[in-house]
Amino acid sequence: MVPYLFLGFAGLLIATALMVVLHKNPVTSALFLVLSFTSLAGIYLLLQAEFIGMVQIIVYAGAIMVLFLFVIMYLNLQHDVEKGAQIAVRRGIGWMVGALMLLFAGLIVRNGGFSPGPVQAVPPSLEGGNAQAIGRVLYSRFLFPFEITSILLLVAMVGAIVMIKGRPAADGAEGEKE
Amino acid sequence: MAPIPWLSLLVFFPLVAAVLIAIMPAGAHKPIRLWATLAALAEFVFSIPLWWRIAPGQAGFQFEEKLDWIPAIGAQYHLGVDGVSGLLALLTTFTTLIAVLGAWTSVEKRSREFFALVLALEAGMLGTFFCLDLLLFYVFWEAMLIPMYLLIGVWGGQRRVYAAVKFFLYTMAGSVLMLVAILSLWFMQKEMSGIPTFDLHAFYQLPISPDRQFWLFLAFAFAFAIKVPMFPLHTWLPDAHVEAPTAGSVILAAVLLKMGTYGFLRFAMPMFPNALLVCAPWIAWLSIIGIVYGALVAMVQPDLKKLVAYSSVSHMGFAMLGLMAMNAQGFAGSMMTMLNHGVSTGALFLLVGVIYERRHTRKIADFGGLWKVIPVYSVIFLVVMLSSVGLPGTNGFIGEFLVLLGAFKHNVWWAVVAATGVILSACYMLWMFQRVVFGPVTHEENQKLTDLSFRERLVFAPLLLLVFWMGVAPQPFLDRMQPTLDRVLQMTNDRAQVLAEMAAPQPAPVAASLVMPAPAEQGGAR
Amino acid sequence: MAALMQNEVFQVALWAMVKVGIILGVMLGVVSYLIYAERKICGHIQARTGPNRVGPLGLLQPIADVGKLLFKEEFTPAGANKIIFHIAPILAVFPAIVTFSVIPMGPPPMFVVTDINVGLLLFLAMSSLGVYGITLGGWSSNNKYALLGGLRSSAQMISYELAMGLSTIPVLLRSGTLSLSGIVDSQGGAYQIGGTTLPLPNWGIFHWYLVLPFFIFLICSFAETNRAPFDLPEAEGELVAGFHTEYSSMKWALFFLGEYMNMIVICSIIVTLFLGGWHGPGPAILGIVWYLLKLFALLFFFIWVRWTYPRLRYDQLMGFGWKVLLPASIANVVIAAVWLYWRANA
Amino acid sequence: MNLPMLWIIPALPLAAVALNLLFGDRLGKKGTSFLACGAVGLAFAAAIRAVLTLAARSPEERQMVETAWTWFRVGDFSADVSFLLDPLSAIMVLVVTGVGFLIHIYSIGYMAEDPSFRRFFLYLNLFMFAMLTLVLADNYLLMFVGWEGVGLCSYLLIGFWHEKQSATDAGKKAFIVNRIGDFGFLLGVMFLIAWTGSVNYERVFAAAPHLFVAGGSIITLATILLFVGATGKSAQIPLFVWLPDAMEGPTPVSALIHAATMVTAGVYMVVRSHVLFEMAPATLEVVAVIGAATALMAATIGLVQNDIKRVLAYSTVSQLGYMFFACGVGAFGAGIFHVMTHAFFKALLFLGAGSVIYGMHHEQDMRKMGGLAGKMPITHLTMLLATIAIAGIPPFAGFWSKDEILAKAFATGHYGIFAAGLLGALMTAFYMFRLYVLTFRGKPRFEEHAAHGHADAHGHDAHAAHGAHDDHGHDHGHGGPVKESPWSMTVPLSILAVLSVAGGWVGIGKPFIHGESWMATWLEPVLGHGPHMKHLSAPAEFALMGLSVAVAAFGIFMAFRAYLQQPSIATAVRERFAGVHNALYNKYWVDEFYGAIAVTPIHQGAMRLWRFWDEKVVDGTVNGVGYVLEGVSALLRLFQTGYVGTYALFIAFGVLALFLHFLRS
Amino acid sequence: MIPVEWSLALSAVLFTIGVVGVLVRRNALVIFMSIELMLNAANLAFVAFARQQNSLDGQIFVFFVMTVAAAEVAVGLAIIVNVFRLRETVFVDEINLLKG
Repeated sequence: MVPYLFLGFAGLLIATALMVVLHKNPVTSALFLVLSFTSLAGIYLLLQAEFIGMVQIIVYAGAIMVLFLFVIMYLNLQHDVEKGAQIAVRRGIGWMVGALMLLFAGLIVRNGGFSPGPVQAVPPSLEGGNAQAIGRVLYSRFLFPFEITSILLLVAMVGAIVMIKGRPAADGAEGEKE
Repeated sequence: MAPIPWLSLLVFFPLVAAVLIAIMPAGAHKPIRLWATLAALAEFVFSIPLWWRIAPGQAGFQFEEKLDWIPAIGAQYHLGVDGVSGLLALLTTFTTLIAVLGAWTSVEKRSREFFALVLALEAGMLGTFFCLDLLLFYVFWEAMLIPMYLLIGVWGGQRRVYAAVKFFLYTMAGSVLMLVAILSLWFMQKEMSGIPTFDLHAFYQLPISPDRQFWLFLAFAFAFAIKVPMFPLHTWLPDAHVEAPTAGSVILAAVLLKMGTYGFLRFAMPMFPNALLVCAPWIAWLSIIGIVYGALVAMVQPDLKKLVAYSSVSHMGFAMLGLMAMNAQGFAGSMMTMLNHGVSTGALFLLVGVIYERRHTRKIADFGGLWKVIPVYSVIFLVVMLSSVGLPGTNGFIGEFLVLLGAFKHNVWWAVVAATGVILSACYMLWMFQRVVFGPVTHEENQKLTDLSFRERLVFAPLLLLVFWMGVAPQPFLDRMQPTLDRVLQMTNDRAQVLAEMAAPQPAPVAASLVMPAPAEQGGAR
Repeated sequence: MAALMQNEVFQVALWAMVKVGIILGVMLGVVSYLIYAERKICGHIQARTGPNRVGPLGLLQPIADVGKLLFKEEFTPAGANKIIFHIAPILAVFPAIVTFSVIPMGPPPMFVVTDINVGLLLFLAMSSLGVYGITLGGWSSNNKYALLGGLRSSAQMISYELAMGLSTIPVLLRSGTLSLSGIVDSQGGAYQIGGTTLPLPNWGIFHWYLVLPFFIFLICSFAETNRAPFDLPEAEGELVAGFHTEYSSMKWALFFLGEYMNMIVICSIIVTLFLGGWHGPGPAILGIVWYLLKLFALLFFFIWVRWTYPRLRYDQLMGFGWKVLLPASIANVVIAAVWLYWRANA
Repeated sequence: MNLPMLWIIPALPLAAVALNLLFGDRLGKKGTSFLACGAVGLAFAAAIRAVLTLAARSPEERQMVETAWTWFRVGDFSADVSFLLDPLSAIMVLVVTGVGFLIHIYSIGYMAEDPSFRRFFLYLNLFMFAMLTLVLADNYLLMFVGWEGVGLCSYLLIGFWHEKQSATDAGKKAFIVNRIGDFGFLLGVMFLIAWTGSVNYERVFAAAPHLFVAGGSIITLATILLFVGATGKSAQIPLFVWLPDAMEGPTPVSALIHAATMVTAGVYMVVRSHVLFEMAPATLEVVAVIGAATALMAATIGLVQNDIKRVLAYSTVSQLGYMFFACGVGAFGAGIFHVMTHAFFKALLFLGAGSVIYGMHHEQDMRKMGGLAGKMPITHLTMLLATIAIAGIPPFAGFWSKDEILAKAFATGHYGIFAAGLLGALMTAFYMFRLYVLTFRGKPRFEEHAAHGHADAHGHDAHAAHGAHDDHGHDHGHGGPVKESPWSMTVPLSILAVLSVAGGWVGIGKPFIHGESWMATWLEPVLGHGPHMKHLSAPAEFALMGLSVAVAAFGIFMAFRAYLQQPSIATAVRERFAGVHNALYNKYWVDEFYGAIAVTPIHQGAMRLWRFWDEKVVDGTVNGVGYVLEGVSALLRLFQTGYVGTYALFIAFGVLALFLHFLRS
Repeated sequence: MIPVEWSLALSAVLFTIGVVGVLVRRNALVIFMSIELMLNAANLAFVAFARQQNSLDGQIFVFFVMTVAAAEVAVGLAIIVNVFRLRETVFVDEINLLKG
């Protein structure tokens, strides 16, 4: 059953992802993206990465995409206008590059051109759940990167706030309005 | 081993002071300059023990400090001091103090940043002199550029940005080559011993084949030659000097230029002795051209600072020539010339700064008859000028004489041509002095010039003291530098011999010629 | 057919289907009577009787309402994004139903639809998806009140989600699992301090370091369900009806359904996390009763609060969420962690 | 026995300099002059004491060395600050301190009204210090300190009235020309160091015979270089040009520095190095020829100059030439003897000239003088004595020394040089008496009161025309009558007059007394006998003396005739030989020649170096690199469209390339 | 167990779609979304390998990637909003502020 589920999720994933790229309306794109993220979460579950799957939904679907939607609504974007020769050329190049890339990647995957290192003999202990196992690793071996990431988030937060607030002296009135 | 990391304190104290000054309130000009002066004074006082504590008889490095810095590549935080770097460090702290004191009234805008940068520069310079690890050296070497770049670029004159960028790019161009050479050395060392290290001691032992040396030497020499600056690479100097604020000029002339010669002495020469043998005549002739050329061009400068800048080219040519002579007198002379040039040219720039501050012009033609208006200034100017000319009894003579003597012993023609620089220096200096100080007062504005203030006299007093001290009794200085210089000479010669033998089974003839030719004509061969 | 019945996978699927069907049916019923209860309680709080015409005590009122809504005209505003306008109400209901799949309503396996080891995360994930329905509904209506309502709700829900998520962490620390069943299990038995047993159930709420999270969670629940005093997305005084201004008929009913379902879900979660889940005196089979009792008590509390407190201003709402609840919950996490660590190693 | 304390001799003037520098502004004129003269007087006393101590020793031990400290020591080379007193330096030190002392006293009067009185004495004392260091040094390097030191003081004193362009020009010229000489000197010293390893006289001289081949190229080169130094300092061809210009300085300075002491430093150095020079006969020939040529040339120029100080200056150059050719023919003792006598009479001449100028209120042109004998009797008398002395009339000082030189030249077979010397003596006698006659005899060619108004009105003209005019801004005595100078000036004149008369008697030698002269005996420990020196027979000596006296007398007669009795002769001669006169009057255009071959080309070349090489070639290359980079970046900039899409495309291409790479490997 | 190649192939497809999205679209927001797609493709590969390798490291990396993505989105959207305020457009071919 798992492979079927995988195939199902994969199909959904690809379809929604394509829609993200193809759809002219950014809001719809965003919604399809949410859907594709959710499908991806499903695949994660199938790959026994429950924690990651849930976090995928919480972070991507619940936070990031809401932010996207928020911005799209804030900017009040409608259908994208995509016409003209330039766009056509660009589209041609884009799809060609995509096709080539897919071809190459496919070849690499087929040739087994990847070597991720030795397989660990003992699967990680899942007693107490996937989340606990990840927690153990995260707070021991990866503690330092973890802390760094938290600082990164703080910085990003401050940066985003500062950028959105604008220059206080230049357009204080505008800041007031928002 | 002293438990107190004295050298690190010396290096980082100014940096801390710089940071503290940088966070003082911006408008507080007076407290800022006072604290900056106190910091520079404290640093100088801290550094004075270098004079006593470097055992004069000891040649090697002292007060070494060693900490792992980047263990993965074997880079260390390794400081040490010997006679040569000790004296130059003293010169640095002294000059910084003088420069800070001299800049009290001349820097009006952004004085906080200015003094902070000067102190940061001091830290960089001291680090460069003290470090014994090539990567660390490179870091300090580059770090030093930034404050200087800003000093020129922010507080400079009309074309300050051009000058600052020129200065920066010129120096960068050389030091990048040096970095490549350092890395190359590192790889060689790793290949040879398996231990990755940037340690200078290790590189001193590293056997390098002569043809390889040649390119490495060129890379190092290029970096240092730009800094010295040697003849065809000198054009950044006049621009940088002319545009820099007085304190910047003083430090630039007094210390930064010494980095080049110091680099030759400490790094390029002992590490690549065989290449040195091949290149020494070329470098020597370039230095000689620099001596004469600098003097000639200085003669026709209409701008006081430019004149002094070109005279620097000439003087530093002497320092390089002394090094290339490869004998005790040449080395000592070169080192003395470095110190003298620091004192005399520093003082000259300060003197130019004094009248620039009052008149806001540096054109020689705008002055004249200053003696009548500001006699004390003129007398000091006279003394400093004479020391720059190399009058016996002042400091300038000892250095020039020893260099010429060393050069003479190596190759008579070097000395003959270089000695014409002595004549020319008198020409340009006296002519300039005549036009500025003598004659009737030709410009109305000059009538109202005020003579040196108490602070300014305080600045010049120690400089004059040094001028005479080093001229009349230079032996204490020589005693401190000579063991180190002898060691470098010895090491260079030994290494040259060993490496040449390694390259070729039969003793190479070049190695023999490095040993100073004794008077070949003893007993009258000619 | 028999072979199919033998298939383990099929069995699991079948059982799940059955459970889902039951839950869906029960939920719809509960929701309609919850609405009835709301109106009734509201009436009594406001010293009136509430619905009392349809059926005895007005008990058939919900059925009548449904009938009315079914036959009302579908209205789609001009310039609305039609697809999204249609999808939005569905999105509002869907997360609540999904969450129900992990709530242990009684002793397993009968009263637990499924027990996954990241159940709590699933709840959080779904509640974060709950934003979409409201936001999109507001946006696609092509109405500025609706849009403002949608934006408000998305900002509000995201803000309060943080505090809510953080306030569950002490619970996790205590139970050591993300599985909701596991959490409930950890609250069974009697309350013990040291060696002595107290005459108290071992519910989360009775542990001192879970008191503050409980209240934070409770407050966040109001915000998450857009109920008073945090009902700014649909504040009728300012935004007509907020995000569902343009909705009518069954689509409107779906929003309504979603809101009340959410309420039930979140109350269930509170019960599960803090109030001992289905644990209570008597045999295990009575668990479902205890669970429902606790749930209804909480629902009553929700309604009670709604009709008691006035609405906050938006800046007060945000300030309270970010400046009070969030720091408080973080502080509590630290305190609880230190306390638990100290106790475990003492 | 107490140590002689040689170092105190130069230290005293130096101390005076320091005190003057520190407290001079509080001392006032009286205090300053007392300090300055006192220091020099004490130095003179100390010198006498030291010399007496030296004289008390037996001739072989007449050498005192005192090392103050080690100046510097590098490798195998070291130089000490140490002093040497031997008979040679004893003469010099006595002359320097003695004449110096007199001139200091003279200056009190002469400079009395100058606003920079204090500075003058400061420089003068500094000069005394440097000169004494030069004389007393016991090695070449310390000598070089004094050598350059006196050059510096000369520079400062020539340019003493620094607001006058010509004065500072002259000072600069003096310093730079001297530097050219120093260049030679320094290289010569280096030769000595490189071969003997030392600068100490004793050690160099002791080692020289072993290390050099007599007459070899090295020793010849070294001595020639040393001699180049001497030509610079002592104003010989080709570096004599600075000395006449040096007359821009105050007259006491001309007397002290440019007549009595400093300019003789070259002679002293050559004599001091006689061991080396004797090993290089070729050099000696050069020295002799240059000396003789200078003597002649300067004398010819001196014939036609009108400025009283210039005449004296050329006479000095000429007399220095005598000293050098004395050395060149090997008569080092005679050279030093002439240094001494010349110091007396030339100092006297300059001081007398100064007195005249002072009395004439800063008029230096002899054509505007005349008939001063009665107005300035003491000056007149002393000047007359000095003029006779320089002309070489026995028994005055100049006769003995000059005659000895000529005799030695003749004796060693340098007949050409002897002839030149004789001709020079003739001209010396002529132009000196021309000076005397024009100044003191005949009718006054000035109007006592109107002259000064005239001088005032045309002060600037004169200034511009002559360039050598003692016009230094202070206006003492303008418009007053011509009168005798104050005692502070006449007393030194008188003392020097006595010396000019009697100073030469110490050198009375062979034909008159038995054995060597006192002078020769005294110098013997230093100079030795000079084994190659042939002595003439007494009759030959007397004949030569007669010849030179006759020549001198003829010159004197001519002068009186042409300038006192029949002035038309002078005019006629001048018109008859206008070309020659012109050449002489313009000093053979040597200055112009140097300007054309050295000064201008160097200056213009330097300008070209700067403007073309430095700014165009070197900086052009540097900036060129910048421009090339700019061009390349302008090309590369096309890739930076600013559109994110383009960048993304590039990245995608990069990824494709990476993929290809993976596929291939 | 799902073969790792399946996941990788899926990841490749997803990534390619992201690339195409970046190259083809001119709406900065959609481009941003496409970037998210690519990040997720990478995440998928990580998780797949983690599963294959019996290791949790891959999942940890995914965790970090998500954090970075969150930070990136916050800042990136802020930038887009600012640019929109300035230029009234979110179309990348109308914005060339980066041109030197």
